Amino acid sequence: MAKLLAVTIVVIAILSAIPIIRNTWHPLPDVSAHGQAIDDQLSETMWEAGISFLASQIILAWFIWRYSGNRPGEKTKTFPGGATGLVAAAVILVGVEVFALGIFGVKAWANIYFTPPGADAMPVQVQAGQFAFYFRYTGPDGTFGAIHPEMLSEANQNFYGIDTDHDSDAKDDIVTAEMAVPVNREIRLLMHSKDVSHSFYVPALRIHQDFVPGLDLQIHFTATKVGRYEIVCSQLCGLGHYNMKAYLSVLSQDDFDAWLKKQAALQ
Amino acid sequence: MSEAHVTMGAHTAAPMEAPPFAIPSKKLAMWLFVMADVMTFAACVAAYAFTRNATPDWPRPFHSVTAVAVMTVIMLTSGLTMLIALGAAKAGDKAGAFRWMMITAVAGIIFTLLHIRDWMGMIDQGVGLLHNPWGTAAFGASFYAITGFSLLHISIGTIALIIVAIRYQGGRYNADDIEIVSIFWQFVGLVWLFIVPVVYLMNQTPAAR
Amino acid sequence: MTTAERHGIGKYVAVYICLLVITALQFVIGYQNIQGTQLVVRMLTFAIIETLLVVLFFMNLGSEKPVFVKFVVYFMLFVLATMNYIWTDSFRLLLFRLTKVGPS
Amino acid sequence: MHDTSTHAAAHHGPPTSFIRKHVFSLDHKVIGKQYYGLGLVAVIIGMVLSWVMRIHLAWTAYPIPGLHLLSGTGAPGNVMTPEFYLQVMTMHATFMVFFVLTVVPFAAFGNFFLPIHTGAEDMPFPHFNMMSFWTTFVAFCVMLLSFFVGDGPTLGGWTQYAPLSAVGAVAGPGQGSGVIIWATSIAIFCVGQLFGALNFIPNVLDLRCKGMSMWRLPMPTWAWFITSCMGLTSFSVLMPACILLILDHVAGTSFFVASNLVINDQLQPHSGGSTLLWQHLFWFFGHPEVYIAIVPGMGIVSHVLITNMRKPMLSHRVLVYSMGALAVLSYMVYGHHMFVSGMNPFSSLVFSFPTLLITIPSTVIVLVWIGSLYGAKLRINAASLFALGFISMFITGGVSGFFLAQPSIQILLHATYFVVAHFHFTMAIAALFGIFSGTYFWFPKMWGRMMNDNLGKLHFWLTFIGVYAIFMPMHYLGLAGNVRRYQAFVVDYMQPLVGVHQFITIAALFTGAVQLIFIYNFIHSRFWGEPAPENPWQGTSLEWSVPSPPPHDNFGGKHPVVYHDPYQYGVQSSTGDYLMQDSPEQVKGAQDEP
Repeated sequence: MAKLLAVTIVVIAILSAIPIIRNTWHPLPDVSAHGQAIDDQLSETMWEAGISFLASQIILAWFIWRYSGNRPGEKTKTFPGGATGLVAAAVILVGVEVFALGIFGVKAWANIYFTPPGADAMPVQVQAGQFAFYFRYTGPDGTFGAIHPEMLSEANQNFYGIDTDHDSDAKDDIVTAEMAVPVNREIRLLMHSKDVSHSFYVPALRIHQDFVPGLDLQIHFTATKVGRYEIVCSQLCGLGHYNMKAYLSVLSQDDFDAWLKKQAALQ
Repeated sequence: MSEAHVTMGAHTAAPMEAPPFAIPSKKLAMWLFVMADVMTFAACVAAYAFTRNATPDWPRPFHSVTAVAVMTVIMLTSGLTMLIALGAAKAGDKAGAFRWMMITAVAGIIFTLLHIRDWMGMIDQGVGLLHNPWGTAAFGASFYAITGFSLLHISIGTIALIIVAIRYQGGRYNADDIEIVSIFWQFVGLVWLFIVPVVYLMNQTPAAR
Repeated sequence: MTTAERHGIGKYVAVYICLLVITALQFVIGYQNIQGTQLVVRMLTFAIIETLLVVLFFMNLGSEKPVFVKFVVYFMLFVLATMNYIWTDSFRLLLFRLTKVGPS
Repeated sequence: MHDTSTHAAAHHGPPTSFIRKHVFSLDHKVIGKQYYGLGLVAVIIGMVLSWVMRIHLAWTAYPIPGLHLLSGTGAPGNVMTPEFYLQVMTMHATFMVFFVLTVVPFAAFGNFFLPIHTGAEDMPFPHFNMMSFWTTFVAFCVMLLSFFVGDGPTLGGWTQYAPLSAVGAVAGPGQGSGVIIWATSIAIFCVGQLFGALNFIPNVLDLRCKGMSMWRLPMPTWAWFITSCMGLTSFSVLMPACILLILDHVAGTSFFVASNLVINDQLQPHSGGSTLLWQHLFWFFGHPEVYIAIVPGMGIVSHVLITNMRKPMLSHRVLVYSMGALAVLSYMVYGHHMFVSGMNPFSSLVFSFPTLLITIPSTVIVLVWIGSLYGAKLRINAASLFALGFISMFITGGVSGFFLAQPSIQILLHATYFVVAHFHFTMAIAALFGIFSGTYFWFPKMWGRMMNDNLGKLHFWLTFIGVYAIFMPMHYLGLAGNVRRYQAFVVDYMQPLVGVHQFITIAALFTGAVQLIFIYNFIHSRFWGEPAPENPWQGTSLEWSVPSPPPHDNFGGKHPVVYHDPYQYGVQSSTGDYLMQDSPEQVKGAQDEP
């Protein structure tokens, strides 16, 4: 029965690895300027984790195969080198491995979080609420109107709580339910939530950031490929959580201008 | 079992290993409880300090802290009387130990009453969990949460003191039990010594220059 | 009060007086016009000195076995230290607070 | 004088009345069995809830017969509403994490075996011990109550992130009374576990019998000791956090709720708090809790493996130090749950490195286990199979930790099924395998009868293959970006993944059904099993030196004396290839680790 267990463990390990090696299920193709570093990090980690996984399972299986059962005449033996060798191996091999991963990973992280957006980055605001995203563009004046939470009302279609009657900054603001950005243009995304915690997860753009109620967080990114992608919420926000999504269209500059004009007309 | 029996045969058994900390289980358990309680208070104070640090217009409304000063002196003194009671109990002076414990308990009761009076004063000034005359609502909430938690400990400590004193008088408890209740009492006193600067003095209106 | 009872009380009285003095100092600092970090540092410094006095003498930790003292002190210091990650986000709340006026 | 004061506390006479014997018992063994029973009930509830979830995920519109019994409003026509899905998910996690993974490996086995392993008559404070169980029981009942009160249990997930949990009924069904009940129950639970820890630690330190030095304690006892130290300081942080949450909820304070929130078009009156504070306080408890679930399993598995390998571990001490290192690190890494939560991005890096560091003690533990298998004479029985399964699961769960320790990779994988796979493999399934291993191993001692080993082996095979079939594909789902806590996959790129979900559901139903074998085996063996001998597995530690089940004061009035390290296997003694800890014999090959 021990041999059967050994075989089972090896078979399971190999079966588990096949979809990874064949890349059957994979992250959506990257369309961002910063995403390559993350993907490299992921594949490096996948190699190291995969090798550790297969090696440990196979050695485990091998020892189960070899050293099970009461084998009369054979005495129990100790692993050559004892625990010291294994501890040293763990500390040196695994320690170096994971620290290398950690240190290289800093680069991918720093790319996104420790670099300021360029001065010419286009500001877009996103507001998360139960259970929809709303986006806001500044319009021609380049400024956002002030937010008045007491005026915010879904019923009155005032999704952002802006005062278009009195606030000149707010008059030309464009509020949309879909996000569109021009391709190859840096976007400065201003994120806030109107109610509970949400998350802004765009797998294709390699962006994942929670909304913190009461906080005005910023991230920045550049989309490099025209297309239509999905923004989903990954932070449990209530019963409609699964249905909280929006589309992000990456358009050429001309298409984007046309789109924005059309949205402005709808306001 | 004699030591000779233990070493029977060729093999020498390790002798009875003394408990590494060499303190009785009950006292150890009280220390462990105090450690857990430190974390509980630490979480409360962290919540308060986190909120306070993140609030730019945090009020500093306390003008007079005379009552708090009196309460602090009472608390410190009760710690000392508790130690006198403990000393007496260890020296076998049962009557003295009982008397001093009762004095400590009375100090605890006076402290509790003063604390409640302080709360009543705050409530009179309009400080509630949600409103206060000075600004951010978090002020009242964290004030009542922390002092309330401390007050709960002090009243439980006072009751424990009285119970232990009476049972000690009746012979059911001994000096060790007094020492255990003493550790708890000193701990709640210590908590108060943190609450005074953190909750009261740091919210004190500075004297005008 | 018997002599046995009096024995050893002297040390406690000395600690008691120290505690009173330190607390009095804290009250004085409370009246000074000190703001922010300075206030926190001063108040906590005195509070920590008081903690040492109370824990070592009033709670008699000082007379326990050194290994127990180490267990309690190191354990508590470590766990309390790990709680302090929280501060980075407290400042974040100040920096990124959502104001009524949207950022431009 | 000192001697009597430490030992006298544990002495009390055998109970006479039924209530004292079986209900409000002071005997640690009865309390251990009570905890085990509680865990068994909770695991059945948790498993049924997971079935309901899985069926719904795979066939969203398919009615589940009898579902309306669980909730009056949540399942019209026996089809789950979105809110009811989340409520079921929350309760599945809550029951499993608190009332199974904390209760069984730590409280149940710990209560039963820790005093016997140390050679004590009972816990130092039997009354506290009894209260520990009954407090936990009350917490369990309160949690169950939430199914029947108001509009059902909370839907906020076991992490219960504010402000969703703190603003009240306006945030959705179950967020009114459901959250209050949840937080109350967990606060009570924390008190119960505090009582437990206050018994475990003094027992290990003070009540050891003659000759039982700290290094002669068996592995599980070390694990329970380390776990108690973690529980002591982590549950006591969750308790005030829950109380503050209740205050926010009931009294309207704003510790965890920010200003100017507009929910359902209503401007909320709260001001000034932050969800980040809740997340910090919760995960400060939450990460040690993960180790509270898994470390006792490591101890149990080591114990079972050593006995069945017929040779000592490569190093007892290295294992203990590694478990200690895990405990220390557990306080320093909790931020890896919050990498993209809006926490300071510098903190993410600071948390990332200790998280990666955890790999080292975990690898050491696994390598010592595997290295110890070298040259063993491994016996295959249900207990050892589950122990080997534990190692395999722990490796699988461990390597996915490589990914989740890195903030940059969490940008892709945070809150996806990859995380679900990771924590189920490590803290859930591995811990569950530890529980099964411990049950098959200790059942004879706990209930005095042998379990059916063939049924146990069958149970192992089907479970082992089943759990891999359930949780391995979740890694792939996570890589493809499938977000967790979704009740249906309406997002375009997730729709092709529904087939994988259907596979997982079938595997889950199968694996769940397989557990009936265990339940049958358990009940049948409990009443009609073969009577167990004193030492069925030729073990060496003290629990095998007493009758099965042990008498009221464990050692029948005798005071055991210990002469050896806990695991003297592979020697030649008068009893065979092992030497009991309390055997005064000295034989060739037996040696105390220096």
